[in-house]
Amino acid sequence: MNLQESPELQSFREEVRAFLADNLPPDIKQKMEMGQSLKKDDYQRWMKILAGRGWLAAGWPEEHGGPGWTPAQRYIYDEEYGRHSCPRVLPFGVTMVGPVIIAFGNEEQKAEYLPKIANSDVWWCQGYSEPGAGSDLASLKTKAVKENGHYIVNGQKTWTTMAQYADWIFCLVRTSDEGKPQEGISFLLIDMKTPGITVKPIVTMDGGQEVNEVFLDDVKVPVENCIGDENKGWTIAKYLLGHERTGIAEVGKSRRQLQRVKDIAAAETIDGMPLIEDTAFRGKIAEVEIELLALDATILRMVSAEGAGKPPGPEASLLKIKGVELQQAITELLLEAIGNYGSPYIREAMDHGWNEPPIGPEYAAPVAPHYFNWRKSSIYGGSNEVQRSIIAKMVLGL
Amino acid sequence: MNLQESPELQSFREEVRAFLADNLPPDIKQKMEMGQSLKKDDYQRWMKILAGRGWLAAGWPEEHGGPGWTPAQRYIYDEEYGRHSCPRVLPFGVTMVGPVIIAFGNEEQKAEYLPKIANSDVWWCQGYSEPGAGSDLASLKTKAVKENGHYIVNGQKTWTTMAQYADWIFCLVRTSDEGKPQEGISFLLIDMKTPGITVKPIVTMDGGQEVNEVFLDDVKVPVENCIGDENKGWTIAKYLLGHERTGIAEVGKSRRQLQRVKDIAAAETIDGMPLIEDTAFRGKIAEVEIELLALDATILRMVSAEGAGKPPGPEASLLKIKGVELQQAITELLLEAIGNYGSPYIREAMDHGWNEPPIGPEYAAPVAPHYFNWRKSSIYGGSNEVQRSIIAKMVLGL
Amino acid sequence: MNLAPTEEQKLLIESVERFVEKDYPFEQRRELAASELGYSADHWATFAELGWLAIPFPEDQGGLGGSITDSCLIAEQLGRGLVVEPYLWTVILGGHLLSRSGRGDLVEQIATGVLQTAFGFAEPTSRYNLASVETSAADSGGWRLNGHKAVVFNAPAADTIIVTARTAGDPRDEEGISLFLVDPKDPGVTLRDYPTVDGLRAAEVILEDATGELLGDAGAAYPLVEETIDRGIAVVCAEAAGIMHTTLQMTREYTAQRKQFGVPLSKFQVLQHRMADMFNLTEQSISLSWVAAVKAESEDSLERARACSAAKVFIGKAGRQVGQESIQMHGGMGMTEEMPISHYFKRLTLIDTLFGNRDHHQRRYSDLLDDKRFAA
Amino acid sequence: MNLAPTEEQKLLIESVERFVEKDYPFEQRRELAASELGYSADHWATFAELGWLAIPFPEDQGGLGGSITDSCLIAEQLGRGLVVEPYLWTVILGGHLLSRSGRGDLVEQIATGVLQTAFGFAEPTSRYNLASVETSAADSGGWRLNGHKAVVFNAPAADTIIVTARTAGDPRDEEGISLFLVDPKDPGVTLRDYPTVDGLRAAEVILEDATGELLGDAGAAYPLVEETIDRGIAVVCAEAAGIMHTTLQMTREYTAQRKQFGVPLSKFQVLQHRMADMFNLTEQSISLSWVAAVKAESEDSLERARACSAAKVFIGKAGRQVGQESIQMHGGMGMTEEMPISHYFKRLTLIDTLFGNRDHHQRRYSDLLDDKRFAA
Repeated sequence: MNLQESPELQSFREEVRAFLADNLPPDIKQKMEMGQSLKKDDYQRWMKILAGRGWLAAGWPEEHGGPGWTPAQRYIYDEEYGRHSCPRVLPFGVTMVGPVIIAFGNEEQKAEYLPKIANSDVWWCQGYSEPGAGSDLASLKTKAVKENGHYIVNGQKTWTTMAQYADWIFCLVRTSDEGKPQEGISFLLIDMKTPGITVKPIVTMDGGQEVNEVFLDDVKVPVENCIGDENKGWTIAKYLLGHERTGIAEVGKSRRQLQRVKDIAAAETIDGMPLIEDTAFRGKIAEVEIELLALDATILRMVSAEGAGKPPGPEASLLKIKGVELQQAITELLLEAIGNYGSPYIREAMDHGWNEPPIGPEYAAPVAPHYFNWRKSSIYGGSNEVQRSIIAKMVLGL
Repeated sequence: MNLQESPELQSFREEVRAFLADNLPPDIKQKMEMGQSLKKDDYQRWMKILAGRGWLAAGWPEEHGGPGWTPAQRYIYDEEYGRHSCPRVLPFGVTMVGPVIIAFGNEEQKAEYLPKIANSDVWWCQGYSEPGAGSDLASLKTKAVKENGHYIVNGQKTWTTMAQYADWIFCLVRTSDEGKPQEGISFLLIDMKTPGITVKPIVTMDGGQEVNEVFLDDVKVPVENCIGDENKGWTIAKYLLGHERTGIAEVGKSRRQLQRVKDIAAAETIDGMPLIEDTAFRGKIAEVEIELLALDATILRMVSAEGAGKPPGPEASLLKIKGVELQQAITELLLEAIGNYGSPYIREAMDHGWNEPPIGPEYAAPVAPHYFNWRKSSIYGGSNEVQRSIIAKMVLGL
Repeated sequence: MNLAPTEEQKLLIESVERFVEKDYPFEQRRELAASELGYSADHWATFAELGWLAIPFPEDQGGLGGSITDSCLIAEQLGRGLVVEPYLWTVILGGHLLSRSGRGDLVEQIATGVLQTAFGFAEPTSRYNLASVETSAADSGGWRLNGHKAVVFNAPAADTIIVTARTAGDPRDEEGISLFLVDPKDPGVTLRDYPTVDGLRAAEVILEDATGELLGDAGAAYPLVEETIDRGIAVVCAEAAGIMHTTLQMTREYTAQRKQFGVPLSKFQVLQHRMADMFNLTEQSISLSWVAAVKAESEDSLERARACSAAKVFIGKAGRQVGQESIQMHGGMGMTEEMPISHYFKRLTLIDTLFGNRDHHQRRYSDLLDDKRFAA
Repeated sequence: MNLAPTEEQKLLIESVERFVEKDYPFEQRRELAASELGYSADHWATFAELGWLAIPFPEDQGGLGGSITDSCLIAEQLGRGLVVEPYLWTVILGGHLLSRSGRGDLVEQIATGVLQTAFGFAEPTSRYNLASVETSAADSGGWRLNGHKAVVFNAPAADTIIVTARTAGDPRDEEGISLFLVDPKDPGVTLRDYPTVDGLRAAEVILEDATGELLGDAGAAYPLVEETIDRGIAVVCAEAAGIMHTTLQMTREYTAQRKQFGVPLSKFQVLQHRMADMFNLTEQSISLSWVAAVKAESEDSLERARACSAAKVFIGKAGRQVGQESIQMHGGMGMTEEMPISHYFKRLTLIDTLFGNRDHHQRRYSDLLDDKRFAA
């Protein structure tokens, strides 16, 4: 048991650090540091840069266009990535549909889709949730009927993040009504340009328009676009829930955000002294920071076990729960730190290039909306309630 | 809406205060203040004093030997009672079996039992719980079979507080196996001197021996000792759960205990200054105190509604949950306050008249055992889980 | 000693309740919050007609001689409907400052609904310290004010803005603080208006040699400022209690109709127990806000401060938990702008930062622990 | 970089695990805790034979040249069995002080199991401040000590007691603190023995002109004291992690077999989610205790302090919740002396107060926030 990095890992860390520092475009970096909204182009530019270095599909094996890193390398990469103000790599292609195609796709599908994901040529989105389904994924109603080499898909998906930008969507659809609800589900890839697809934005409480409803009205999908066997989509859905879990906690990002809390608390004053010198507020920072250390230690323990050949199991639900709880706790600390200036709301102030002087300190504008927006993190991707039930049943055997 | 006491209530408060201050025997007062164990005789002496003043059965109507107070008087009495270091009035006679006999007993039973309770002539204990039953009271197995004007009772009761001192026990017993489990239960009064009763102490984790197992082996109980109709005991059990709820939170006692925290924190030092001047510890005291104010305000609101003719409903479960949570929080603050001296454990040090000098400060000895012992309060009398379910079902209609 | 509304207060509660239920559907709230003015002038006139604006003022100032408790009961009901009309800013803060400063003429205008006011008590670096006043006022044949008042609610609609300014003393001295009326149309006054995240309106008020009209005695305003903010705290706590009430109601209803795994969400034991906790917090918040209401007009300023700070701490914490839980139980739907619950959540969140957050008031409260008169 | 036991460490873990499972049934623990000595001399001899007592010491002092991490892994397994043998006091505290002070002669006796030690670092009013030393030592042709060392664990069984005493400086100065060996049989040493609430043994040690043998340099002991206590913290955190592991295990098993309303308790969703929280806390405690173990022997004292304080804070909180929940879910049965769970709960509770509680270490940790080298 040791925490020393080998010389190889140390130089790997240096390499990652240098690349990220040298290649993140300054305008994107500034947006990230100010908490401003990113546009489609920002994501695309950055993902292309990573793809150019071969690091976009960070978790993939070499044969499919990934770097083929060990778990320890991956851990270090995630840590450094989180430390820099890089936009998140959108997960829909790289960590969702990509690994599914690797695991369940046939050779043609692999050849067709994987390079475009690893190169960031195609923008994917996810068609899982439906109105009225929520955490009960198996109750989905979108129907796909086979007709002359095509599926005709009808139904509605919701909470589809960034569907307005997407070229393709991967969907769970119902191909059979027989047996248990889990049994008649298939996994389809659908080109967003296909006639019959309509995207309608959902405005969230922070004023954002990142999520959408996607309506599918007699959408024709070639049967070759089915991944895995027909009616076996549930296996894929479960696989996806279990994949890439150690990165899910986003400890690196939380560390960076906590540093932001410290910076802001150093700038804010309370009774004439910096807020960060206030015992109560310092105590809260320490509390979150210690919990972050505990979470990070747990990830490192899982990574070490993974390196020894033990893949992460349902214990990884812990990472989702705690990761999200800490992210949310940090958004609360930010809101607390800025005091009265949590109130003003000028939507445009969150955009880069807004020309008016800020209301209050420059860092204040995105804080409250971000707090509101981030409540979603304990709801989506398997709510914290679902994760607790997974631990209870799969780990504790209750 | 006002918080001013009328002159009548003010003088009532004075009267209560003066009586309690003048009549509490100094040796009992000292034990209470030092957190030492009370003996049977301590309880008896004090309850006789209260009975002599007519205040023992504080919640009873005048016709049965109570003072016949209004809800507001009762609230003030409870508050003053809690403020003084008086032993608790054991609830088994006065707040449990007494009100049951008032509500469900026949005239003979009332004449026989009530005066002896109001005068503290008889020591009662409660025979509800059974091994393996816990919060699921209706699953009780103790059997009573009718034979020649008697019930023959066989079974086992557990968690019976102070059964070793008791003259009588009131029991829920099964008189029929037909219908739902709730339907065949009866409420019996049993003389503890009846042959066939054995009491065996249960040692609790704090080293205390207050609770017992009570074995009933062919115990003969006259049929006249059944309260209410045979097989209708469940109604009585439910009545008892709902009775006398506003007193259940024991806010007065918590206030006194919190004052003890302050006194100890004033005596303890941290880095050369009194612990009570430490920001973190002060903050914790303030937090509990504010929650106590919120609970007290809620009681006052219920008392006011009761005064206007609206009896407390299942909302009173709130008082049990919060009352207990705050009592437990205070036992934790006490343990925190005494620092290293939470560790020593000399059982006799908790007894009055122990002649050796204390280990560490005099107030330290009972603190950790009390913390351990008080974990029971969220388990018994309807666990906090049961109370939450009551609120969910009966109040929120979920 | 009676912590229950009187018969008169019950009638008042019913009248507000009726207004909210019949005349204030959520869609209207949404429209008003997005409108140019930010609230409804018609509703304001109705409030005046019904006497709600006159209630807490003495009769000789055109008021009804009611109590702050009455105002709190109104606010609790307004909170249930998430009403945006500026009752707190104009009647409770502005009205009280004017009333105590002998400006019956203006109070009467508030009571009749023709005057809107705002109170600038905060500054960019003051955080929650009311004595942290750097805005200065100098008398050179008429007072001239210079400074920056931060996040002044209702300033965009106000006919007159009341501000604190320092006429003597050092930045955080309680002594030397004065109150002034400034005219938003004065050339020395610049307003930067903006909406707030919880659907209200506020402005940064920049004073550059602005003309000020002294209110009360120079340098001696601090006790009145503190008293006024304490009354504001009682009222906003009542509003929060009302919001929590509706929030719980909505969560009950939503979970009862929404099925998951074939069962209504409300049948899941985990959610039941968490809703029971929400109930406990909501009920205690109502109770404590009533105590704060009664004590907000106590002549004993320590008793007043204690009760108001205690309520603000409790309601700050309770509001956080009740709000967050309500969103979590609404799932994705709770995240949408479309569902009323998200707006209740936002207001509840921001109330904690108004007039000082939980930490601030827990410190204020625990500083009072030393006082001899203090006993839990 | 590998946060997993090495192959060698796995063997060590297995050997302790085997001992606990086969040779340490709970009934025996109960008897040992109640026995005159308070632990088993036979078991202690076994520990020596298996090399557990020699592990953390250098080979030239009769040790095995292992690491504190090895000791922590032993302690984690001992915690699972709630073992009362004085491993922490004699090997981790006493042993380290002696080893670092060049007393290889005594270290060898510890390693072979023939010497028991105790460390008196606290005083009646020192609370958790290790520099708060009022016991004084004066050199008048041999050191004489006067003072009161509080709650000295294992003192009743110790052959020699190590104490801190002040040879210079003011009460809370870090400078001027020295270490001394005192003989419990010295006429100037009075022990008042007692059991502790968590089944161990301790004593108040009163020094009245007691003869002391100086350990290391006079007045310069503080850094070694702090280092030793940090190592103690790592070990007791590992013990606590082991206790939590068993506590969760017992709760799982109890709730699975105990029925209520016709259903096993473990099927109630509320309890399932709360057990999931217990699992999360337990796993993170294990992880963080491993990090503390590795860093406890860091040469960077700041890194060491940070990791040990962080672990102590986290484990103090986690232990509180896991312990309280386990009792609650055991219901009445959990309250009894008869059930092992209550003993696990008591030890877990008291571990928080050992070497400084959560508040103390959260403050120590946050004081380190200022340091430039610090980054989360």
